[in-house]
Amino acid sequence: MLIDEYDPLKNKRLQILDENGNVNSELEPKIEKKDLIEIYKYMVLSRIADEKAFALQREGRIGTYPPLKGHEAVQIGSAFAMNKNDWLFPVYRDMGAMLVMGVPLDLIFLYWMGNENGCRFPEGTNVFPIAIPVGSQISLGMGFSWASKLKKEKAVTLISFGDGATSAIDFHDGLNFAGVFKTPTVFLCINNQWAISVPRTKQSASKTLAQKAIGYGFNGIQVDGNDILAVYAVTKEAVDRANKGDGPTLIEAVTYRMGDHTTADDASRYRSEKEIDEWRGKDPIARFKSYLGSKQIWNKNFEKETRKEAEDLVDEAVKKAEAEPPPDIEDFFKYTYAEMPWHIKEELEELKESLKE
Amino acid sequence: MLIDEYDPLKNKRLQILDENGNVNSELEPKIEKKDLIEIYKYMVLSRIADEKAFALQREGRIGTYPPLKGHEAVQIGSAFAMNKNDWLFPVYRDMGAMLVMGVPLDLIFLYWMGNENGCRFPEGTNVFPIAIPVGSQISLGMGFSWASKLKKEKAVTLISFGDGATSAIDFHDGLNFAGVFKTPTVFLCINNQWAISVPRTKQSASKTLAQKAIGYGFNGIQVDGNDILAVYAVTKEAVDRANKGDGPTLIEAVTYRMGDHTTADDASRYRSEKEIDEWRGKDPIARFKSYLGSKQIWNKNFEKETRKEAEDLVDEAVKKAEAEPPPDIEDFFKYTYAEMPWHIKEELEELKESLKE
Amino acid sequence: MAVHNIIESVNLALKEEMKRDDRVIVLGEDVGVNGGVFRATIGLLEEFGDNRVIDTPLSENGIVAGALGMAVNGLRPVAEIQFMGFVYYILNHIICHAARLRNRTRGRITAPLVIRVPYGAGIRAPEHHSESTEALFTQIPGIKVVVPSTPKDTKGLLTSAIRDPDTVIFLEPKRIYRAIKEDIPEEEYTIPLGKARMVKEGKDITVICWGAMVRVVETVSEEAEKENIDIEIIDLRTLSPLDKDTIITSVEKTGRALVVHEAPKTCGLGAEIVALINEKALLSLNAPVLRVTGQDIAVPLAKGEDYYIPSVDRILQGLKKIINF
Amino acid sequence: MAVHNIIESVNLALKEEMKRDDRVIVLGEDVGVNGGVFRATIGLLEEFGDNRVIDTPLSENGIVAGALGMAVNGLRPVAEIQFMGFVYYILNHIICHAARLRNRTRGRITAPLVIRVPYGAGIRAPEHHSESTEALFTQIPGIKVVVPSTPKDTKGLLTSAIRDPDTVIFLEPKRIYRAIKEDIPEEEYTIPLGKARMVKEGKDITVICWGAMVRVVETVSEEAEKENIDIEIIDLRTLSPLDKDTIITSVEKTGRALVVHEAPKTCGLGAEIVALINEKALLSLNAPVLRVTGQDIAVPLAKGEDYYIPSVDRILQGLKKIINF
Ligand SMILES: Cc1ncc(C[n+]2csc(CCOP(=O)(O)OP(=O)(O)O)c2C)c(N)n1
Ligand SMILES: Cc1ncc(C[n+]2csc(CCOP(=O)(O)OP(=O)(O)O)c2C)c(N)n1
Ligand SMILES: [Mg+2]
Ligand SMILES: [Mg+2]
Repeated sequence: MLIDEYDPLKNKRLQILDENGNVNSELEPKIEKKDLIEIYKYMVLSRIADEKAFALQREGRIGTYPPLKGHEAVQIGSAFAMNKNDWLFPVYRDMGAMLVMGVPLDLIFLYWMGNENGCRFPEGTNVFPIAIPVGSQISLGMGFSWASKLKKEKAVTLISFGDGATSAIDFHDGLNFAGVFKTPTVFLCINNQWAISVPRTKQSASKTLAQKAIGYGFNGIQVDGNDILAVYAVTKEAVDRANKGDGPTLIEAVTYRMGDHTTADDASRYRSEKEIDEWRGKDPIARFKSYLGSKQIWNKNFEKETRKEAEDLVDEAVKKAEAEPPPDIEDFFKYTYAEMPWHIKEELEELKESLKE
Repeated sequence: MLIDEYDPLKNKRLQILDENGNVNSELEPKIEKKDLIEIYKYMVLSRIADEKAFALQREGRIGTYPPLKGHEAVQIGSAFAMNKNDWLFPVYRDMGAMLVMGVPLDLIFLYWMGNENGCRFPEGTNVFPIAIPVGSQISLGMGFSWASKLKKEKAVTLISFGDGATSAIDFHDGLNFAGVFKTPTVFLCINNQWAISVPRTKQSASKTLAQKAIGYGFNGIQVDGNDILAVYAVTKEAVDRANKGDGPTLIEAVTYRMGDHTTADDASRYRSEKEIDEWRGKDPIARFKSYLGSKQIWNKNFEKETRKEAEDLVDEAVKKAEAEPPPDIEDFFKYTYAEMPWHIKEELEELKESLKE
Repeated sequence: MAVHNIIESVNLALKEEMKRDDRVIVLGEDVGVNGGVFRATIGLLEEFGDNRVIDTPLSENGIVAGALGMAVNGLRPVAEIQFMGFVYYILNHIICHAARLRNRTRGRITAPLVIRVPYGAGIRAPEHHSESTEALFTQIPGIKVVVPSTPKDTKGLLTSAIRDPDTVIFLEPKRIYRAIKEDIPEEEYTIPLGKARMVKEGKDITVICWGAMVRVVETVSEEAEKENIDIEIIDLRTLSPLDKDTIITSVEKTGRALVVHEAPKTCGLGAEIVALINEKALLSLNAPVLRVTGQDIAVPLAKGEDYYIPSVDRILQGLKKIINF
Repeated sequence: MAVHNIIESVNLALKEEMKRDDRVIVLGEDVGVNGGVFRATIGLLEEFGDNRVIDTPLSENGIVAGALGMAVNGLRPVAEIQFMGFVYYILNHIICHAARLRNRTRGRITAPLVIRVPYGAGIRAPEHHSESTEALFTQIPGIKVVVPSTPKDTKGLLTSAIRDPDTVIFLEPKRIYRAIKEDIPEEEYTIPLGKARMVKEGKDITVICWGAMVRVVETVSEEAEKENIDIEIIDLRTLSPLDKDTIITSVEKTGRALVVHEAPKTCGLGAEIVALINEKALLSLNAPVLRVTGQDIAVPLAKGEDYYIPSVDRILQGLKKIINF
């Protein structure tokens, strides 16, 4: 069992596919070819959609947006390891994972364009809406998974969050309650080294974030977050354990935020080009690509087709999102309560009246 | 160094004076005879004052009161290990520690009688007022000690709290910030097995509470909280480390709440007589008494005198507290702001008018 | 029918709803083995087991986040916060999520959740055990705030709260938990949220109050009668959303109004009620609408508590100011 | 004199106070190396070092608890909370401790602490970045709440806040951080807390507002003038405690009043202002005091924001309702 063996206190970090494309074949997860292809497609789609979102923001076509570049392995790898009934409580930067879980890309764009309709995922999509207050999804997701257990449903909740979020009060509550009630939860900490301008080392004096699990009575494991095989394998194991009733796991995926914190940020104010360059060499997509190459799956043509397909999907999604009419004014009012109370009705009327004039 | 050696993950718990009065002479702290006597006096005083408070509550002479019985070693031992400039951020049950730190007993009674004047400690008393929201003193005390560091003052802050408080959000913030900023703080968790009716095991799945420190990047140590020599030795070491700039320590003192949670509680609803009996055999005062016996300090006469002295102090304090006139009405109003704003003045006038009629 | 007090009515409502609907879960500090520090949940653990009556770790933020996650996942949690003074820990999840999930997801995800909180002064408790900070909640769009004042209302309102599709903060006037006994129906019943109770009709002045203040105002009414002042008493029952119609109709009739609450005056719910009356019924007013409330200070400890809680004398004084305006 | 906008004025006040008093410490998320997400603290780290300008872990509860502990220990911390939507995390320490330490210890321990929070909508930000929940704070006895609306006021009010012996919540109208430039004195100066600013005298109606709404009301005033309505504009500056005298004197003169704020209407500060006017100046009123405010809904995302923020049209509509009453 990876999770028992890779003790963060012993400085162990799980890696299966290294920076140079070497595979630890003992640990190599068995993934069917069609899934390997799917995974790669999602990685490429995520990156292209991400670049598009960034570009759209610069053109004033969407609002503030948090780029995911660098997170492709951790997002796609973890989401792929989940089962049909499982739920994702994502962090705002999680577009890739959300896509794998079935959130339509046009809705994601719509949301970042500032339209609440982008947050009404289709029925059957097991994804919680993005929670902006950092870390607040951790305790909420814990409660959600607790309910699965109480209802005796076989469903795991995967909650993702950043290194900064480990300082949040909801991290403490989420993990403490999960430990006590042995909830079927996977806590996925995406340690991308930065919380806006605050480096990981100033977020906590803990040597690893994985070891924080020790204070809550369950296992933590550190994994190379740019190695999609490792992320996939460890998430799968954590999901299986949760499903078997063995309780929660904390996974710390060590990765890097290649872009600015959001489109409103300028990371050059607080970190060096050198650091970014170093991480460029660990690119998760390039690494997986070389793995697919060694499996005779990847070739130039495959790449071209994959990119083309992704670009088309992205263009289509942008078109769809931009074609969406502005929300109906009543929509801002009518979902506050199940039934609209008198005072909100009055306020809506007052607004309508003012717009008439 | 005790704190490095007694690794809670290795199931180590520091004990120097065992249940049968045997001393581990290698670890025995050097305490002067006059201090040994002082310590014993405070232990006895605490217990007698505690019994008195309980009795007064039953007679309706004070309000809800949280008995400290069983906590004498951890309270007196830790407070005795502190230096003149150090500050205590106490938990509500900390009467013993507060007495050692110089809070007059009559003020403590006055406070529990429901008079805010009992919370105005004399100038120079390095004790923060009792914080009722469980755990909130932890992050506050962290901030206080952080300031000591920023001001380059040699002063340590000792913060005490219960096992239940480790679940509080302020525990997380207090310890995380302390780790990051290497504040001169001693976190003293008084694990008395219960948080009202919730047993320690349901508070956290963590095997020990001491090991929670690992997630914050500093040391935690478990100590027998009924062994005053161990509590004293480990607190002293933690205080010294903090003073030297080595940062915070988490001490988990394992003890037992012998009485009800408060005078409003009935512990027989949720715990067994058998459990209480077991702990009766580990009584911290009896144990220290036998130690003093072995040192030729304790004898029957000494006991009689000590008790008499304590009883007199308690009687005097009760008299003084009960002789205190009721607070001036204006006192409830005038400390809200540095200067009383118009609306509070109006409200005070309105009240006075209504009392005239 | 059987005679019960308020705390027993809480217990009865919980028991009935748990029997009726196995999605209903009770959680909080000491709610299980101990039956709650006020015994509101006594007997529930024995009857429903520890999968439905859950003692939690000591964190109000965790309790409410956990309950909210459960609600999102199809359960109907009823969380207990031990005292109003510890309710500030839950504001983040209430404001940021419970109150907004329905809107955020345009109706897809909802938060049918009840949070029970004993509130108010008058029992000589330690600091932070006596607060009435309901206006922190009444200003949050998307949640409801309910306060019963009698055993019968308690059972009916709590039942409605548990069945309500929105998050409900259910504030219990702990000072009168055991002070009033009343015959209440054995069978289940609901009392609609959003509707005030006309406690007593009268013609001279409308007094609007809730919770433990209702009884005090009833005493005031008796006193006032001696001086030929005929009070109409409205017990709001639901503080958010307000029952505008009952308030305005009454004030239009009496032409005078007084609000009585335990919370500090400034920005308390009383202010909203005065503003509402001013907006909807200014021309009916013969005098300013006044407020007799707790003062803008920390609730004093035991020795000062009685200065803080609106007393019969202070309320009478307020009444007379209005009448003699 | 030099021309500065509001965000620069914040920076200037911090810099001056840090120079003047080495007990003044700045802390918060990203306030150091990054100079704050709005650049309010830019240059401070370089000038004062990392013992006085401190990047903290990501926890608002921790930041405020830490700052409060520092204040108790003799420092003068100025904490930054990045957005008003993350301010609910700090309520517990503000309500339970900052607001009460002086009273709890009968004057022995105090909490001279400033918490800066950018607030309000209008910059097309994500959810939780646009809130105006000042009434959560104005209802807490023991703290002060201050909102500037011009660069000059910003510097003077922030300086006063830092020197104030009580805890001050300093809310910054981020929508106009860079919208107004003004000549402001190079030297230090203070503007007293608790005193409103008379923006414009007028005879027909008093409009009470603060923060980013002041500019909108100024535009309304110009529009209204065209229809011969002469508005008196009061910028509150301090929301708690209120400047009763300025408000009441003005309403006694004009006989009409309107409150404009961005927060939701119900239980917003507007309610308290209406209640105050009703209590102190009822007989002067020729019409109800109305409120034009954000609605009782979550602040919409970018596409709906403009429906939420009181617009010139909505304010004019409110004005006319009062004038034509
Ligand atoms: C409670 C809260 N405080 C502050 C913010 C502003 N903020 C947004 S993201 C962020 C940093 C988060 O860092 P991390 O958790 O590491 O996630 P990352 O952005 O690196 O993916 C901050 C401070 C927020 N959204 N919520
Ligand atoms: C935030 C908060 N929640 C609930 C309470 C009610 N309460 C008072 S003491 C207590 C249990 C505390 O247990 P622990 O921390 O172990 O300390 P002990 O009483 O055992 O000394 C509870 C739940 C409180 N005071 N504060
Ligand atoms: Mg990060
Ligand atoms: Mg305990």
